[in-house]
Amino acid sequence: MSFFLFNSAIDSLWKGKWINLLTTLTVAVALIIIGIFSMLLFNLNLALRHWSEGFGIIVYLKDDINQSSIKAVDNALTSNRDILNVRFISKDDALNELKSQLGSFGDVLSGLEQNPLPSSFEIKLRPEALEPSKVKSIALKIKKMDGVDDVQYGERWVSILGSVNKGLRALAILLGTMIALGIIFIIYSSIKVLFYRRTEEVETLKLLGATKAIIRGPFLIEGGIIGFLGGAVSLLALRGVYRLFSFQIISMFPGLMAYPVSFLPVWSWFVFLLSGITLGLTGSFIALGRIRY
Amino acid sequence: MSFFLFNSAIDSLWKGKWINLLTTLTVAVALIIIGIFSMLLFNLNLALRHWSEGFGIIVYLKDDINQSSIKAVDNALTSNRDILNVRFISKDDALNELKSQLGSFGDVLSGLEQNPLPSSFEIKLRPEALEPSKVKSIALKIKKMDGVDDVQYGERWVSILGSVNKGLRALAILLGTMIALGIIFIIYSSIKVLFYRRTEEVETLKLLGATKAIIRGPFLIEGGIIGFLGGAVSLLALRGVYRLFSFQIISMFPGLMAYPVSFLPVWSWFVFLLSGITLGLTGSFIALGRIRY
Amino acid sequence: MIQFVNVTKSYDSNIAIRAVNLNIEKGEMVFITGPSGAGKTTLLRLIYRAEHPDEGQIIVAGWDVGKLKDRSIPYLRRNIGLVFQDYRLLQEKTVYDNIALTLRILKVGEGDIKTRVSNILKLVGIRHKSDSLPKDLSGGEQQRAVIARALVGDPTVLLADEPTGNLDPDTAMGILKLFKDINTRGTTVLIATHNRDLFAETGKRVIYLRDGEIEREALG
Amino acid sequence: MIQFVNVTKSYDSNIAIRAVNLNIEKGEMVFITGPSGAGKTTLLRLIYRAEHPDEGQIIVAGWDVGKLKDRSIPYLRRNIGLVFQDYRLLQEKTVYDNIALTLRILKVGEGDIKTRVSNILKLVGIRHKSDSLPKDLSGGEQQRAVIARALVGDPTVLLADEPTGNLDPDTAMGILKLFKDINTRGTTVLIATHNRDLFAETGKRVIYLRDGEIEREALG
Ligand SMILES: Nc1ncnc2c1ncn2[C@@H]1O[C@H](COP(=O)(O)OP(=O)(O)OP(=O)(O)O)[C@@H](O)[C@H]1O
Ligand SMILES: Nc1ncnc2c1ncn2[C@@H]1O[C@H](COP(=O)(O)OP(=O)(O)OP(=O)(O)O)[C@@H](O)[C@H]1O
Ligand SMILES: [Mg+2]
Ligand SMILES: [Mg+2]
Repeated sequence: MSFFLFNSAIDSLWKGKWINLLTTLTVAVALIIIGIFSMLLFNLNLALRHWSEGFGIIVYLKDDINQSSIKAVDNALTSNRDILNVRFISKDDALNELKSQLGSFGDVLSGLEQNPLPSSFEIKLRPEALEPSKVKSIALKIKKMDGVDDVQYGERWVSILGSVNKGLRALAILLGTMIALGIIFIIYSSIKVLFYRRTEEVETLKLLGATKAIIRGPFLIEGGIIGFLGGAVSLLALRGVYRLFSFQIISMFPGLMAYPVSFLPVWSWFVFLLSGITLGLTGSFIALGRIRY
Repeated sequence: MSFFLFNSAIDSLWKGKWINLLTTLTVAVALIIIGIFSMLLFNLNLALRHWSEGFGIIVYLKDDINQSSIKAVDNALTSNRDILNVRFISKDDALNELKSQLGSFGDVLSGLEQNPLPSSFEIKLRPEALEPSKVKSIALKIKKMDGVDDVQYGERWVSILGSVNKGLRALAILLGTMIALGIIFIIYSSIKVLFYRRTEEVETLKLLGATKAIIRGPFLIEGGIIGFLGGAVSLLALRGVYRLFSFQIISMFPGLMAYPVSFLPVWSWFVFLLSGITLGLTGSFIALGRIRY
Repeated sequence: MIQFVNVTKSYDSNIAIRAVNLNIEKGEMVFITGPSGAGKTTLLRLIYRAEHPDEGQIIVAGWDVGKLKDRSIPYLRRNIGLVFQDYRLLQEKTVYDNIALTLRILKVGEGDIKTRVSNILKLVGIRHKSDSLPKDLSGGEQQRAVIARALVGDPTVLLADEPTGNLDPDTAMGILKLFKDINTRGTTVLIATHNRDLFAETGKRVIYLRDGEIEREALG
Repeated sequence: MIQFVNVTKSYDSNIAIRAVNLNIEKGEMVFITGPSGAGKTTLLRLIYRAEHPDEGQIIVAGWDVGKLKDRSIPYLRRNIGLVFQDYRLLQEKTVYDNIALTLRILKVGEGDIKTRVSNILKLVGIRHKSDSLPKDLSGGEQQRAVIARALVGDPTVLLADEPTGNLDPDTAMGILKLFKDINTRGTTVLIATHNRDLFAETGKRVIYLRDGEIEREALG
């Protein structure tokens, strides 16, 4: 019996092969757009993480601090779970750094009888902690430690980072919703094509004593297959797009991306196929509507 | 006669009002995606221009340069069409600037018997000229001028800017093509719905002596109206999206955007409506195919 | 087998069936005739629950049709072979598949289907059209395909609406013989027709409808 | 008016019309009859260029139908009123609009259309169904709507394919009278039918087709 249902689904798929090919491609295109969008977000996220590794907090120590206090601050910083990495910069290191930063004009500092620069710690935070409010609270906590004079960090940089992250999320929601709506419409209207072509058939099947399951079966199978094929085609196409563009992207952003662009993770492939099938089934189901005798 | 064609188009629009509403909305959604995308590109472009205004080239002058040579360099720079703005920084200005940059440690410079810093010009380029290769050639040309010691500019910054621009363009082409393909598919398959619903009608019209123009007329009118409505709906929706999000976006990117986000320019509204109509007509035309008796 | 008790059915403006009482026994063969628009098709549609009666009770093969649940309707219809006035052949399926459909819905095996369909096609005389699509058949050939589809499932009740409208007299008489044969084997047969030649001299019951009412009954 | 010279038409496997010669004068009324599948519908379809002849020449109202350009076909058909065996009513339009369609294609004004459509509806006896959709009509009412559509344009030639298959004898005779009237007013009428009662005692030409060939001719 289910063989008959499957058979008539295949039969009907083949009979309307052009319109079905079209539907499959439409679904694929929609999923490709979502895929490219996901790939962008995924890679931007990777890139943000990469960039954020350059972000540091400087903890200036008091001039009169003693060795044991330095040790205490060091311990406190190292044991903080949000801090990835702690580097101590002595007064001499600081002066040398300033000199090298001034380049050929650094010689002006050679005449100094006393080093005016303080010793400091340079801290790198874990990427997860790189949120404006979080960074602020960490900095405040450190500032209150014994022997700490001042804490400096790129407030602007953190706020940009936060904004970009927030912006991406808003964009993701906005565009994602739009595209999802688009896909639902596409599937719905595509299955409506199938359905309009076959209202007569459905009416006749009812009169011949077919149950609702027998009537719906082939449509659902057909929708599921179209959705699955759409998902598969979109994956292949995305893979192709990735191949074509990944090297170009690397060469386009030489400064920004020192590492190769990533394709979507493997688990998301299954998400693609499954959402193709689900969308196909859902679309068919909605398009079929309520069957009444 | 054309009244009859128009009439039967309206009639058929009304009879299939749900599927037509759906088609209209689908077209609108597709155009909305394009619209949001254009808005993003448009505003990113504005933002890039804004940011790029901060980019400058520093022209260090030789220590032994005389007043007339300075004048000559100034004239040469001012008359360059790629240069927007020229500012002279004397040796004293430079030292003061360095002092203020060093902040509380600036006092170390007070002990100097001689100013080791050179005088310089700070140049702002026109946004159009902010292309890595262009900037490089301008810098080289300036460096060869009499009295010029060295030219410095943020090579990294320029290359990032160039990359972002290139990247956006690539993204625009890629996503734009995908979405355009998607729209064509949507319209085609939507009009196919109309067409499948009416193959019988078309066949009968042929047998009753209707010319091709009479047969095609209502479909084309219908497609055009659907396309137009789709365009109009998408414009309204975009306007709504813009209203909803523009303030939020400003508050999200406080550092990046000191000016309000722009809606699409007026001429592009007509592009939206016209492309809606054109897509509708084209889709109908393709879906109708060749009419044979 | 089929019982109408005071059945009325009206469409918005006009009454198609007016307080009809009818009793058809198991194994009977009955003709319904009357002018165009008298309500013949409506009467048949009420039997297989394509229409719901406004008033009265309809019993078919033990089912109270008026009170039938939606999900039971298919099982009622599986007992009824239908010849539609407007054919209702699936345009995208071959004659063979159109007829096999009835059996596939009844979950008959494919091997069995093959023999039964080809037998019935031979019986109605369009075996050579087995692989044609309906649009490539003449009007009369389509009509015979519909009759084959109605008979192939060995229904308990056969309802035929104008089954010979597109057939020449000779073929029509052949079809009538077919109906008589299947009736002899126990199937209850109900035929709506204008064709007086069809029921003349059969000796079967003929019901004359006019304006939705049973005008008179007679033997053909 | 209609002339067939050695016309043959075959579908992939079988020959539907075999070397037919035929000459129908302007103002004649002719019946075509023969068993199901004899080629009656095919013969009519050749006249209005729904089929293209494989061989031979067909002249209709001065047009060489076999050599007609695609874009001239509509103008040929505007001279021909068609009653289709399968009706071909537009399901989404009312009876009125279905019939008005013929006139709208001919660019007749709406006021004129109104009187002409309501006259013809009265003539075929379904004026009260003017605003109904085809699916709400009985079989015979649909058939009369198709006849009305074919007549409303005052065609030079009327082709009717089984125009009374769904009509009771009385209504059928009414329609026949209509055809005779329009024939008297100069229209050439060609009717394909199985219904012997229709042409019996008319005294008109009857052409007997069998297996695509003209078997014989006689007067009804
Ligand atoms: N769905 C419907 N909606 C409205 N009126 C209908 C509908 N179906 C049938 N009718 C009307 O009910 C009456 C009876 O119709 P029915 O089809 O039963 O007649 P019939 O006896 O089968 O006629 P025929 O011999 O012409 O087929 C007719 O006047 C018809 O117009
Ligand atoms: N489109 C087609 N493709 C293939 N064969 C066809 C096609 N149309 C008709 N035929 C065949 O041609 C033959 C003549 O068909 P036609 O419809 O002309 O017969 P008819 O005389 O009108 O019969 P009826 O009285 O049953 O309507 C039949 O055998 C039919 O199956
Ligand atoms: Mg009827
Ligand atoms: Mg025929």
